[in-house]
Amino acid sequence: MTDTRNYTASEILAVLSSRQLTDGQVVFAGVGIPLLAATLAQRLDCPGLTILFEGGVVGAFVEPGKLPPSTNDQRCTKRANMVLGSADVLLLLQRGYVDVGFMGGAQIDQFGNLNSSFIGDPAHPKTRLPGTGGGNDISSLTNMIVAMKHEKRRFVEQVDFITSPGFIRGGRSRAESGLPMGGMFRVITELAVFGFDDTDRRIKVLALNPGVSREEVQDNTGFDLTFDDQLGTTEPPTEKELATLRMLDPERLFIG
Amino acid sequence: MTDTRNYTASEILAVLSSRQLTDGQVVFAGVGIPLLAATLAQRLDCPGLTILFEGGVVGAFVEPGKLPPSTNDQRCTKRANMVLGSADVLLLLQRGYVDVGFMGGAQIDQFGNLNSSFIGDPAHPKTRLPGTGGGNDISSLTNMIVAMKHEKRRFVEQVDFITSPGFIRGGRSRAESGLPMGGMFRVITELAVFGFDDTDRRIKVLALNPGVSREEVQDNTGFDLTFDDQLGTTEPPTEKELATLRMLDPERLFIG
Amino acid sequence: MTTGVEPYVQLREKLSKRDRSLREKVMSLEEATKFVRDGDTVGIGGSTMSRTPMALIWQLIRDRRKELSCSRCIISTDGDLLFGSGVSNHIETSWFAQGILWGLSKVMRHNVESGGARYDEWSHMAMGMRYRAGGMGVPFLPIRSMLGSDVERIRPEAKEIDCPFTGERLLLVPALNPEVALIHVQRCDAYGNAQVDGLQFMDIDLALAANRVILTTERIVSNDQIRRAPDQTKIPFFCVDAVVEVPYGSAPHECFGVYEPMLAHMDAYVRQVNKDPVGAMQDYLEKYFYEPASWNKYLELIGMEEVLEASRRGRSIYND
Amino acid sequence: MTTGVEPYVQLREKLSKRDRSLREKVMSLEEATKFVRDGDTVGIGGSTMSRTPMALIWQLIRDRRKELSCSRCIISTDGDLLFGSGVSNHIETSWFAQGILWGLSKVMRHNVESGGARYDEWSHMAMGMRYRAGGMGVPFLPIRSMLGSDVERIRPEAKEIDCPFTGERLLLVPALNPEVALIHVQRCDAYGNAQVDGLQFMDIDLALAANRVILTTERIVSNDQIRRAPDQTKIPFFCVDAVVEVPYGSAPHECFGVYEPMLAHMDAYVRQVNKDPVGAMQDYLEKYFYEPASWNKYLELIGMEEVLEASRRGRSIYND
Repeated sequence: MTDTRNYTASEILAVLSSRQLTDGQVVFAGVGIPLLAATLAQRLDCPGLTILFEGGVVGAFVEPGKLPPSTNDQRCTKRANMVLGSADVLLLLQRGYVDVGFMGGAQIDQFGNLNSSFIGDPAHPKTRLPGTGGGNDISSLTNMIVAMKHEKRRFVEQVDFITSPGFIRGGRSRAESGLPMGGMFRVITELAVFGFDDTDRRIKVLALNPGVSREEVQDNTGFDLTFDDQLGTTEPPTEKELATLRMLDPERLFIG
Repeated sequence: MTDTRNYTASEILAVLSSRQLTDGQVVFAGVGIPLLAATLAQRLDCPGLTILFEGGVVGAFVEPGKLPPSTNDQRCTKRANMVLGSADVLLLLQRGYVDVGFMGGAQIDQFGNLNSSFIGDPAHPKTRLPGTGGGNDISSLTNMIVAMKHEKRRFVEQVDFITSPGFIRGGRSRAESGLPMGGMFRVITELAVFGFDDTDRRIKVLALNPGVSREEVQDNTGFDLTFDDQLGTTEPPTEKELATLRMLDPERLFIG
Repeated sequence: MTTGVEPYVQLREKLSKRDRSLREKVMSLEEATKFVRDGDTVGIGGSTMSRTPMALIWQLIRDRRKELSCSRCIISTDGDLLFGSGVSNHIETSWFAQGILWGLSKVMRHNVESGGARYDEWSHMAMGMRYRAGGMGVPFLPIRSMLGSDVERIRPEAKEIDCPFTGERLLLVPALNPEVALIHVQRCDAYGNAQVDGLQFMDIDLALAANRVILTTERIVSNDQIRRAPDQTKIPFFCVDAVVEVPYGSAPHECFGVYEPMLAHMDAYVRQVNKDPVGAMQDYLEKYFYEPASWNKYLELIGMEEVLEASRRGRSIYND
Repeated sequence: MTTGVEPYVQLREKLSKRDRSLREKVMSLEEATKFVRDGDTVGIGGSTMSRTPMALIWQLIRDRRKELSCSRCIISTDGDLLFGSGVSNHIETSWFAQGILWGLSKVMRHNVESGGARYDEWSHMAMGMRYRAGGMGVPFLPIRSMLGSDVERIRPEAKEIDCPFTGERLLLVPALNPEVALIHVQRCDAYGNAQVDGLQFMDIDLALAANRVILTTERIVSNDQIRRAPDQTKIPFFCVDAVVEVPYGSAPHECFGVYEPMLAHMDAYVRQVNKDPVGAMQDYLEKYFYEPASWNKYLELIGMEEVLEASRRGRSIYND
C-alpha cells in the first residue's frame, strides 16, 4: 500500500482499470492503456484472462517491454492461442463471445457516448479526429469499460458526434436504436470511477480516487455530476501493481 | 485412333467430357466421371487446368490409382495449391472465378434442368434421391458441362424436380428467376454431344458418337430431339486417351 | 412470422450463460454426450466420409438419445445410423447417401419414403451460409443460388428479396444455430483450442454458431504447442464445452492426414444394411454400437489390419 | 437508387474478361502499377503499420497517378502519403492517423479540414463486411453495429432494414469491390498463389473482391513449395494479375515474422510532416519517393542499421 501520490495519472488509470477485470473473462482490448491494463491484470490476479485484439488475435500474452504500437502489430500475437482475420475477431463480439470491451476515449458525454471523430460540425469540422476503428463495433456489441483522462473538454454534456454509442439519449434509446445488448459499464479516470444509472442510464460517480474531492471531479467535468449514494474511495495502487506495470512498460510508452 | 468399340460407355463419357475442357480454365468438378475427366484433361492437353473440388480444394493434381471416393476426401487435396472451407470454395463460383462447372446427372430435361432429388411427387416420393450437394450452386452460378448415361428414363421432357437449374422453362426464364449468369453449355453421353439453342434454350444434338445413329439417340430419349444443322460425329477415343484414363483408374472405380 | 431463426437477444443470453472461461474440460465420451438433450438440434462437423464425429454419434446411439434434429453439409453413413437407430428423425443437409461408390442409401430411402423421418434439402452453399450467419450472429445471409429451382420452392424457410441497393433478386437463407455441435479434430488442448489440418469443411462456422460444442480429438496437446502455431488454430477454446480424446474418432470414416476411410468395413456395412434397412441395420447397431464395452472394442471389431492400412494411406497425403 | 454497389452482371463480366489461367506474372514495380489507372478505386491490404503495400504506393506516387479513391481497414502514414502527394483525394477507412504513438495526423487534418480531400468513416467491422460482401459476390451484408451512432447517420450508403425473419433492426452495408487491390505478402509463387503468415487483416476478402490484384511479396517461391503447405495459401493465383518480388516491401511499416516497423524513421517522418503538412511533406516525398533511383535506394536512405534492427525484431516473434 502507498498513500502518497507516487504514481502518474496514466498509472492510476491503468491500475484501476485492470482491477475492473475478472479472471476468466474474455476481454476485447484497444491499444494503449487498455492493452496495458489487461496485460497487468493477466500478470496479477487474472492469469486466465483472455485478451482479444482487433488485428485478429485471441488469447495473447504480450511480453514485458515489447508493447505493441497498435493492436495490428505482430507483437500482439505473442504466445497467442489463435490468429484470425480482423473482421472475424470483431464478429466474435457480434455473436456474443466477448464479456467486456475495453477502450480509451477522447470525449465522453453523460450517457457514455464516445466521440473520436469530429470536434465541431462534422460537415466542416474544427478538428478531424482519427475515427472509430473498432470502437463503434465494440461499444455496440458488448459491455464497455472506458479508461480516459479527466478534463472538462473531454467530459461534456453531449458529444459533438457519437462515434461509439453508450446509452445514446439514455433510457431505452440504445435498445430502440437496434442495440439490444451491451452498453457502458464503467468509466475510469485518474480522478474517479463511474457507473451508469440502471434506469435513466446517466453517468454517476461510484468512487473517488485517493485524495480526490467531489469538487475536483465536478470542476473537471462539463456537466452536473451525480454522486452515488454509496460513494466510495478507490484503493490506491499497490507497490506490486505499480512495479508490475512499470516492468511491462519500462520505456513508459503508455504510462507517461 | 481406334474404330472398333474397344471402350466402355463410361470410358467414352470420360474421354469426350475431358475434350470439352480447355487449357488454362478453372473448372469446378464433381466426383466420379467429372473428376476423372478433368484429371485426364490435365494429364493430356491441359496441364494448366485448375480443378476445384467442393470439399474446399483449389488446383489439385489427383494421383493415378488414388481417385477420391468423394470430393470431400483428403485425396482431393493431393498437390493442391490451396485448401479452404467448403462454403468458401462455392463462393468463388458466386464471385465468378470459375469458368466451368462439370457434373454428373441422374435425370435431365429438354432445358437442361437436372434432377437428383425426387422421383415422383416430392411430398410423397417414389424414390428419394441423394439431393443437390453443390450441384444447385454450381449450375446456378456458372457454365455447365454435364456427363451422364443416356437412358430414356434419364432424358425426359420435364424433370420431376429441378434440383440443379439449366434454362428452367427456356427462353429468358433462367435470368428472370434471378440467375443472370451461366447455364448449360454441353451435355455429354455415351451416344452424343449436346448443346443448347441460343434463343429458346432447348437441348439439341451437336454431334453423334462413333457408330451411333440419330435413331439410336432418339430412341433412348424421352422427348423429340432437335439435331443441329451442322450435325457432326465425334472422334473416337484415342489409344492415348484410353491408356491414360485406365492408368488413372486402374481399379476401374468410375470407368466401369 | 414462422421462422426457425433464433432471436438475437435469446442467442446472446444463452451464450452469456455459458462458462467461457479458460478452464480444462477434458472428459469421457459418456460425460460429453450429456451436453446433448433429447429433441435438440445438432450440427455435425466434417463432410461426407471425412472428419465425421463418429465416436460421439456412436455414444449418442448407445445413450439411446431421441428426436434429435440434425444438420450437416453432406451426410453419409452417419445419417443412416442416426435414422436407423431412432436417435434422429430429421436431417437438414445438401446430400444424403452412403457415398457415391454405393449409389442410393436404402436406409435413408426407407426412413424418408415411409414418412418416418424427414430429410430437408438445401444447397451446399446455403448450408454453409446458414451456419455462417449463425456464427456471425446475424439472422440471414444473401445468396444467388437456389433461385428458380424446386430446391427453393420446397424451402419456404428461405426468403426472396429484391436487393435494396441494386434491385437484383436474392435469396436470404436463415441462420442455423444448432443447440449442440459435434466436431472431430486432429488435435486440441485441454481448454478446447482446436487445430484442424487440411479440409475445414464448415466446422469453423458451425462451432461459432452452436450454443454448445463437443469436440473429440485424435490427441490432446499442451497449450504451449497450440501457441507455437496460432495460425493453425481454427476453433477458439471459448466456443468449446467438452473435449474428449478419441483416437480414430472418425472411424470408419477419414481423418485428414491420420487415416483414410476404412472401405472394407464400409463396403460390408453398405451390403448389409441396403439389403434390409431395418433388421440388418439393427444387427449392425447391435454388433458394433450397443455391444462393445468401449470405443476401442468397436475399433477392434473393425480390425487391426484395416485400421493400420487406413492409417498408412492417411499419412501418405504428406508424402512427396 | 444512388449507390456505389456494382451490379452483379457487370462484376461478373469484368471478371470473365480477366486472364485467370495459370501463367507466370512476375514483373517490375513500374510494370505492376500500370494496372492502376487515374481515378480508380484502390483497396489497400494490411492494417495500420502492418503489411502495408508500401512499395506499390511508393511507385504510384512516383508515377504521379491522380484521383485514386482508396480504402483500407485502418490507414496510417500511407494515407498521409497518398493525400500529401496528390495521388488520392478520397479515403474510406475506419481510423486514420499516423499511429497512436503520435496522436493526430496533421497531414490528414490539413487535407480533410481544408476540403481538399475526403475521409469517409465506417466502423472497422463494416469495412470488413463490405470487402467480404464484395468477395462473396453479393451486394451487401447485414451487421448489428453502427446503428444509433452518428457514424451511421453520415453514411447514407448503408441501409437500415427490419429483418424479414426476426423483425430485428439491422444495418446492410454495401459491397466494396475496388477496381484494384494492392497487397503485400510474405511469399507467393510466380502464378500468384500467396501465403500469408500471422495476421491476415482483411486481405483475403479484399483480394477476392477486387477487379484486379497486384501482389508484392518478400520472396517468390516455387509452386512446389506452395503445394507442400496448401493450408497456408490464402489468396489463389486466379485472383492475381501481377506479382512483384520486393524485399522489405512494407518498409518502414511491418511485415509479420520478417521485420517490425522502423520506428526511428517513422518518428522522424512524423516530426517532419506534422510541423508543415504541405512543404515538409513535399520535402519528404522528394527525398524518399521521387529522387531515389530504385526501391533499394529508398531502403538505403532508411538505413542499414534500422533495416537490420527491424528484421531482428521481426524474426523474434518466432522465438520462444
